[in-house]
Amino acid sequence: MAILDQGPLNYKEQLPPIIKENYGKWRYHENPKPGVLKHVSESGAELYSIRVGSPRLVSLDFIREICELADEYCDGYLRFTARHNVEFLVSDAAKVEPLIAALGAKGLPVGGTGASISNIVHTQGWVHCHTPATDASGVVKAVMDDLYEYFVSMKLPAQMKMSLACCLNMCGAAHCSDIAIVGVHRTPPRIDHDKIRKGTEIPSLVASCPTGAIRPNPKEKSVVVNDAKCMYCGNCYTMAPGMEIIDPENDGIAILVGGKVANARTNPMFSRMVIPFLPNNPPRWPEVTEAVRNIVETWAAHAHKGEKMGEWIERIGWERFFTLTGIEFTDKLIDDFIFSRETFRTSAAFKY
Amino acid sequence: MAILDQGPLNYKEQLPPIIKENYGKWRYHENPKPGVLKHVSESGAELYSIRVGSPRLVSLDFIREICELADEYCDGYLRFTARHNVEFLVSDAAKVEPLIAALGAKGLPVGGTGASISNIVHTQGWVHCHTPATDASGVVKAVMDDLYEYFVSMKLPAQMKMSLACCLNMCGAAHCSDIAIVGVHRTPPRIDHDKIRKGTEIPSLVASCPTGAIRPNPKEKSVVVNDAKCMYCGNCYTMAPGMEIIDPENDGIAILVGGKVANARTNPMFSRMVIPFLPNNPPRWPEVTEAVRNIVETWAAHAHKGEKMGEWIERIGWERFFTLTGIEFTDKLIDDFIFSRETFRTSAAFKY
Amino acid sequence: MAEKRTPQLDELEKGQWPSFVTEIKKAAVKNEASKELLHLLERSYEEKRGHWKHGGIVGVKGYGGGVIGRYTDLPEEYPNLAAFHTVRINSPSGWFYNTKSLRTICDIWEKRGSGLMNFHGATGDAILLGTTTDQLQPIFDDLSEEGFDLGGSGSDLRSPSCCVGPGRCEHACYDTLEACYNITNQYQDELHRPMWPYKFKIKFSGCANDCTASIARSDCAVIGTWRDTLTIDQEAVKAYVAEGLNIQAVVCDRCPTKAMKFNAETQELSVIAEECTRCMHCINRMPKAIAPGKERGATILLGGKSTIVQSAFMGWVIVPFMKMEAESDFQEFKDMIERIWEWWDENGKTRERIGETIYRLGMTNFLTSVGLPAVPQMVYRPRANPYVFWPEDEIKK
Amino acid sequence: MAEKRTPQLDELEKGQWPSFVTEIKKAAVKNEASKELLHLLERSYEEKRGHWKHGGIVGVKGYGGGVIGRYTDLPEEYPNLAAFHTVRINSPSGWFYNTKSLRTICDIWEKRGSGLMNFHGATGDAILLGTTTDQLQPIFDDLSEEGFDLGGSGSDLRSPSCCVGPGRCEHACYDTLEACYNITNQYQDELHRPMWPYKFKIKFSGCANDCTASIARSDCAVIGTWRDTLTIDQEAVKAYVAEGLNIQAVVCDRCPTKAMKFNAETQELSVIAEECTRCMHCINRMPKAIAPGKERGATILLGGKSTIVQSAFMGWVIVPFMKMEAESDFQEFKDMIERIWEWWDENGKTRERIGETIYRLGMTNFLTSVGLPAVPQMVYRPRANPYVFWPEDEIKK
Ligand code: SRM
Ligand code: SRM
Ligand code: SRM
Ligand code: SRM
Ligand code: SF4
Ligand code: SF4
Ligand code: SF4
Ligand code: SF4
Ligand code: SF4
Ligand code: SF4
Ligand code: SF4
Ligand code: SF4
Repeated sequence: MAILDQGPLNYKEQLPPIIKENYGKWRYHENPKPGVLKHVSESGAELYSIRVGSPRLVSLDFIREICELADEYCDGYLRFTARHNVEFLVSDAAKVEPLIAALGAKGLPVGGTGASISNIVHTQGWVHCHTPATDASGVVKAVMDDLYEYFVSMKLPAQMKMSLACCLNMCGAAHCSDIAIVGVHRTPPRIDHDKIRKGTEIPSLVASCPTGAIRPNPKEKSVVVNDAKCMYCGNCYTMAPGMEIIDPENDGIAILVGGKVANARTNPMFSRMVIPFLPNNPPRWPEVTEAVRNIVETWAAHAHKGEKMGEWIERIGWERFFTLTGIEFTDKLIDDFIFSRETFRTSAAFKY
Repeated sequence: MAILDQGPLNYKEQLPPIIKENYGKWRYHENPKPGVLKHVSESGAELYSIRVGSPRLVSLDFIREICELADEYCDGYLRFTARHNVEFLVSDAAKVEPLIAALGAKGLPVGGTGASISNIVHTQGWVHCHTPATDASGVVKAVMDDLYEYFVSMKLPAQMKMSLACCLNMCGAAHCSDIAIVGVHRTPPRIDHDKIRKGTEIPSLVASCPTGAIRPNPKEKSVVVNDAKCMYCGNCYTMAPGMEIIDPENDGIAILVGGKVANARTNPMFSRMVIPFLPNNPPRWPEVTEAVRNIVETWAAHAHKGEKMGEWIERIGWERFFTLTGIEFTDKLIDDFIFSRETFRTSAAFKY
Repeated sequence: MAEKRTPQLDELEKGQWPSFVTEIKKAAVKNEASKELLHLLERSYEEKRGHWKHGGIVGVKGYGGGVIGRYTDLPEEYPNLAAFHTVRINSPSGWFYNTKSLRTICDIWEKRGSGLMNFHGATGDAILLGTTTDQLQPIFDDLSEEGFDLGGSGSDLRSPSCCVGPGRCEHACYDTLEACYNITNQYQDELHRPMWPYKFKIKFSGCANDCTASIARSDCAVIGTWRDTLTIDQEAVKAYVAEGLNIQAVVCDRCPTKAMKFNAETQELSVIAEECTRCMHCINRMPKAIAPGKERGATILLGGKSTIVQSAFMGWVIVPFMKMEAESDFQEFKDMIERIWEWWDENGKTRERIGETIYRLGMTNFLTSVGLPAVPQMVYRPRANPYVFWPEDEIKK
Repeated sequence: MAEKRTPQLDELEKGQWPSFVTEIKKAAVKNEASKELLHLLERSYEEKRGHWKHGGIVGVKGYGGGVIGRYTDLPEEYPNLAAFHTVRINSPSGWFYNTKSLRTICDIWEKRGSGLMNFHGATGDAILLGTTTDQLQPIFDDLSEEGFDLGGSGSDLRSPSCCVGPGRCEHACYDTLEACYNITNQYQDELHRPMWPYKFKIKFSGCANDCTASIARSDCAVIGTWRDTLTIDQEAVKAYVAEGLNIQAVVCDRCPTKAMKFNAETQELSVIAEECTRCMHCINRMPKAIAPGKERGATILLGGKSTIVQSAFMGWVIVPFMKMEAESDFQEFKDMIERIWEWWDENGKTRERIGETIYRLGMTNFLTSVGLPAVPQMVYRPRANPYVFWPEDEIKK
């Protein structure tokens, strides 16, 4: 019988000796080269963290493989990062380069530190979820292949944190990312009255719609959707399988940019939509990779050193962002939901 | 019989000769002393505008008196400003000082230009309106007496534009003022069912409430108010005389600060509440004059030259504003209406 | 009415700022209603409350607005205030007057009203404060005879107003006085006969200093600007330097986009044209040396209003640049504003200002309906949510 | 199942970034379900749509969460995906693992599931991706035996997570790993048995760099900070100067409050303590010379969440500073969070995140109910409207 509520593994048992010994005593760090962090303790101890890109969706073999490397180079310990990279924790400086070589041999990229593009936080997509408007892993692979050079180098103005969410539930928490790739539906739900009748609580379903587009349909013992009011958020579908929202013809991807969460220099910011729709073109999503590269490179060419995407755009102004990137501005980018008012330009001072 | 729709007087006939001659040809201006503007035309012509404080609520005698002065010193022309000051338009430099002397003799203050406090835009109050929570002219008189020195000098960091509105309809348009003095009610309307029955359209009355506090009361053929939801805006009273909102015991004044409308340097800003309530203490409203003076003088002591109230506060941070002024911060100053979210501090960076 | 004392108001005759009490007292000498007003006001000061009732419907023939009805709730005690209505006179552009015009108003008002006035009301009308119902039509007749007309009230176009503009200001980017006059005259019907969901205000400011506070105080703000680059007179720059102006600190460092560059060695001032947002700051500080560009016009902002009901709104950009010179430019503005009114008239709820209607229905709906192209100048930043409405014709079937 | 080709997915084995397709193929060698997944996914690539149904209710005994049910909508063609559920394992603080722990997971999963995993899920759990209903309880039993426990799902506390903190980072202002572990253990019941209006996430970041993105991704963000002044090592400053760092430009000019002053002559760096907002920028640029203050703790922010339904919210400050050292400090946090949950539980609607509940009912209501004092640190700026609710006891009767 399982023990209930024993809680997660005690982290203390998962820490390598060098960390146990220098816990809370780190004095400073350096970033000697892409993917390598050197943390120095008050005791003088040096810890090298080697950051390795991961597809996140991995097999047993992958985990066992990195375990082997950890056993060989890191006293049998490793960690994962908040962005799903693997970090090898090397206490012996002499093992750094051999480890990097071993990783290279396995095709595992070392990078993602400092002014680089780190791994893309992402979600399930067509691999495992029921509401996606796009795939997750596939888009991530296509984009990271395309931007690979920026993972393994540190030549950007600042760190670049990308996220992908395959539907508006936004499990990728893309809403505060430098670049957010977001799966979007574009047509109202098609109602399967049978399914609705079977197991759906009509009042909850009606209440679930943020725009009030759903009304009860007593005749059918189901509901009816006012298409003009529907903004395809899919919240009703999350509540009720009978509100089929997936539409292969019209689902696709929106791009938002300029979010951040760190408090350094400027306050956290939301990502803002700059491209309302790009088609799903598997397996390589060329429209998406191109759009992302354009944004990254325009930023790289124009931002001051140390300036995150959002800081750069807020400095130059969004009107200038559209000029520089050549992205078309349309009414779709103007907010019309409940907090729209704060986005309207209540000033006569702007750039042409 | 009256001629309908002939429109306002043609402004062209109301312009003094010097303005007609130099219309659109002004090259620059100087502000040689408080209340005196010197505009120089491409033609070399010089126009002196002498700005004079007015109580705005004036008698025939007042207007006739200033007409006499205008005849004597300004070729029979004058104007009023957007803040209800009088401006004498002097084309002959030699007449400037004599006019100022004549104004002084009549007790009319010359000032309000540049880095001064200009006249307070205000409203009717107890003199003429049906919904005021305070008087208008009386409060203005008390405040301007107290701050007189700042009208007749230019020793502040920047211009200071004050407004007063005697109820939340805000006819004084105080919502974007450096300092806004706003009459507020603090108790829910008392319903006079008879009056409601007599002439009120119940559905419109119900719809008029921004918080949905009003429901129909079919029994009384009237309405009922959910006191807990009422925020005393008085909008229902504007719609229906039976929703008596005036409450001498609890009406009073709120102070908001930091608004601006000019686009110079920074974008226009709303005024923000810093004191939710001060009592009506006629005839001199000492709590109000003291609060306003404290804010003005704290700003004057700390702002950079050329920095408007709102710019100063946004630079130092609102948390610091409360420390410097000694004004108490309470939950009443935290927004809980529909655009509240944008005011919440979504950042871990702040001052203590 | 027996003589009563007014100790509280008397207190307000002291102090250096001109006293409205003194003004009421002056009027009270000549007019019974003004005298009663003094005493009613003293009573308000004692009781800390007003004594005016909700206005009934009063007016003049042919018009729906221009007069505000007002009655005291104590007519027995203050019979001369039983009716004490307001008449709004549409003031001339820029609040310019010759003394003859002002005296004419005074003469009519002396005969037919309290003798008390507001110069001006907060919207910009000249306000005649307090008369009886039977005097309303005669007042209007007299005023009309002398060339005056009434201002707006109720759910109509309110009297537009404008800054002094080219009349006296070197910054004016278009002729505010003429624009206001021209457009006000065009919409006399809209101004005098309420027929919209609610009031609509227009204000004209000649530049981004916005001396009429149009962005806050009008549904439609017309703010002067330019399309090309501001002009700099290098000789005048040097003169400022000679006078001791710290151009770097006072001008350049406070330019919001750091578009203004001063070369301390050559004493030359230059601007990065495409970075300048035409905020007016540098021009304000150095009016002798810097001036607006040559290709002038106005930015149009829509939606400004005060707090009631949905919170205060400031106007937001709907047209970044519109010429405002020739009659044909005014016509373009008029065509646009008429489309806007039409949309609002169709879609607005009762007592809903246009800003609130657009907020409720969305900018896209508004822009598409009135035929204005979406441009990034309309927003500080794009939407943070992905809740785009897709029109049927952009969707695959 | 017959061998099919997967040309689209094969394409994604090319390129330099490690391929998830390769991973699925590796799993497919050992596991039928993974093999079918490969082909189902290829089909999705062709049809541009997913083939998963709404999850039914599945789980393990004693728990309400931790497992996500998943079924393909093509069970006839992909029988091994008829049920393909997810198991969430609550990961250890900071995602630290010894290889033994990882291998244990692998061994259990090899026996009982698809062999595919996410390291990690977006909330921070280790995710076992794809198993059948009958394996759920055995998997849990096996995991439990080895000391693992499940993470959250449904309307419960989600597995809290934390940054690497004192484990490896010199910036950590409190022990994120311990705080996360301690608090997670305290709330095992809340984590495993959904009973709230909706999900609730907690994330711990050791400083304002917020490496867990807690302000965006958690309902409750615990962000390390300090109460006194940051500390400066002047010798180390000089060393940076010697290395060629332009301190004025890179550090001082970008300090948001201009609190950091560099004297180029003396090469001394100083901070105006009360102006510093502890944003971390200067520390980030000069970690050898500048460090957080000595009196350390955390800022608590509440309300973060993503877009659905009412728009994305970021967490906002509800406690500017709370000690986070001793067990008694954790207790203070727990007392507070329990009061917060109680209030939310009573007032929240179904599927309403706490940020949305507070937005709907107002901060004053919330603060008063949970007993938190209002301070200016809670807001960027005070309200622009005067719509204050006055409690009865502050009103004269
Ligand atoms: C390992 C990790 C924490 C963890 O527990 O997993 C981490 C580790 C470090 N972060 Fe971070 N950050 C990590 C996620 C984040 C995130 C969250 C995210 O990526 O979603 C952020 C917020 C990003 C944002 O604002 O959108 C983040 C914002 C920062 C910043 C602030 C940067 C800025 O100037 O805005 C710093 C300071 C800096 O880089 O100068 C920082 C600094 C650091 C330092 C230098 C701290 C230290 O002294 O050890 C570490 C190495 C940074 C590097 O990669 O060069 N870390 N850091 C995370 C690595 C993720 C990855 O694999 O890429
Ligand atoms: C006369 C008047 C226009 C009118 O048609 O009536 C006017 C006239 C001038 N304004 Fe103004 N402004 C007038 C109301 C305003 C307002 C609106 C208001 O007061 O409600 C504003 C917006 C205030 C705000 O942002 O809250 C206004 C913001 C400015 C500014 C921007 C100041 C700034 O730096 O933010 C300038 C430029 C300056 O002062 O450097 C300006 C500059 C000027 C100049 C210098 C323009 C010129 O070259 O002639 C005029 C003399 C200014 C002075 O008083 O020192 N004027 N000015 C208004 C006088 C009102 C009064 O009696 O006090
Ligand atoms: C006379 C004047 C105040 C003054 O002392 O100057 C005034 C007086 C009244 N206003 Fe106003 N408003 C006056 C300018 C304003 C302004 C300022 C402006 O135009 O720049 C505003 C705020 C700006 C705006 O439009 O948002 C303003 C916003 C209101 C409102 C708020 C509703 C709204 O439109 O959002 C009401 C309520 C209503 O219309 O039902 C209102 C209603 C009223 C009424 C008619 C009261 C009523 O509901 O019956 C007041 C008559 C008072 C009286 O008996 O004398 N008044 N009113 C101003 C008009 C004089 C003129 O024509 O020049
Ligand atoms: C597995 C994971 C994505 C991933 O690939 O990593 C995930 C997957 C799902 N999320 Fe999520 N969410 C995951 C992290 C998130 C995050 C990110 C985070 O926690 O930082 C968010 C946004 C942040 C937030 O909480 O706001 C997120 C916001 C949602 C929502 C949005 C509703 C809301 O809470 O506002 C839903 C809808 C719902 O709960 O009904 C949702 C629902 C779902 C469901 C259960 C779909 C459903 O409605 O049944 C997805 C199951 C997919 C599957 O079958 O495998 N998921 N979800 C993440 C959890 C793994 C883990 O435990 O570590
Ligand atoms: S973002 Fe949407 S589709 Fe993607 S995993 Fe989350 S709930 Fe599923
Ligand atoms: S998709 Fe969203 S907006 Fe459309 S009906 Fe469903 S819940 Fe409403
Ligand atoms: S602010 Fe209110 S009370 Fe004052 S004049 Fe306007 S409507 Fe009347
Ligand atoms: S005063 Fe305002 S909130 Fe209160 S009932 Fe009337 S309309 Fe509603
Ligand atoms: S708005 Fe501009 S043009 Fe008009 S008076 Fe003010 S400064 Fe002059
Ligand atoms: S007008 Fe404003 S933005 Fe343009 S250069 Fe001058 S100060 Fe800068
Ligand atoms: S949040 Fe701060 S303490 Fe934690 S890892 Fe990032 S920089 Fe270090
Ligand atoms: S922590 Fe931030 S605010 Fe404080 S001194 Fe450093 S850069 Fe400035």
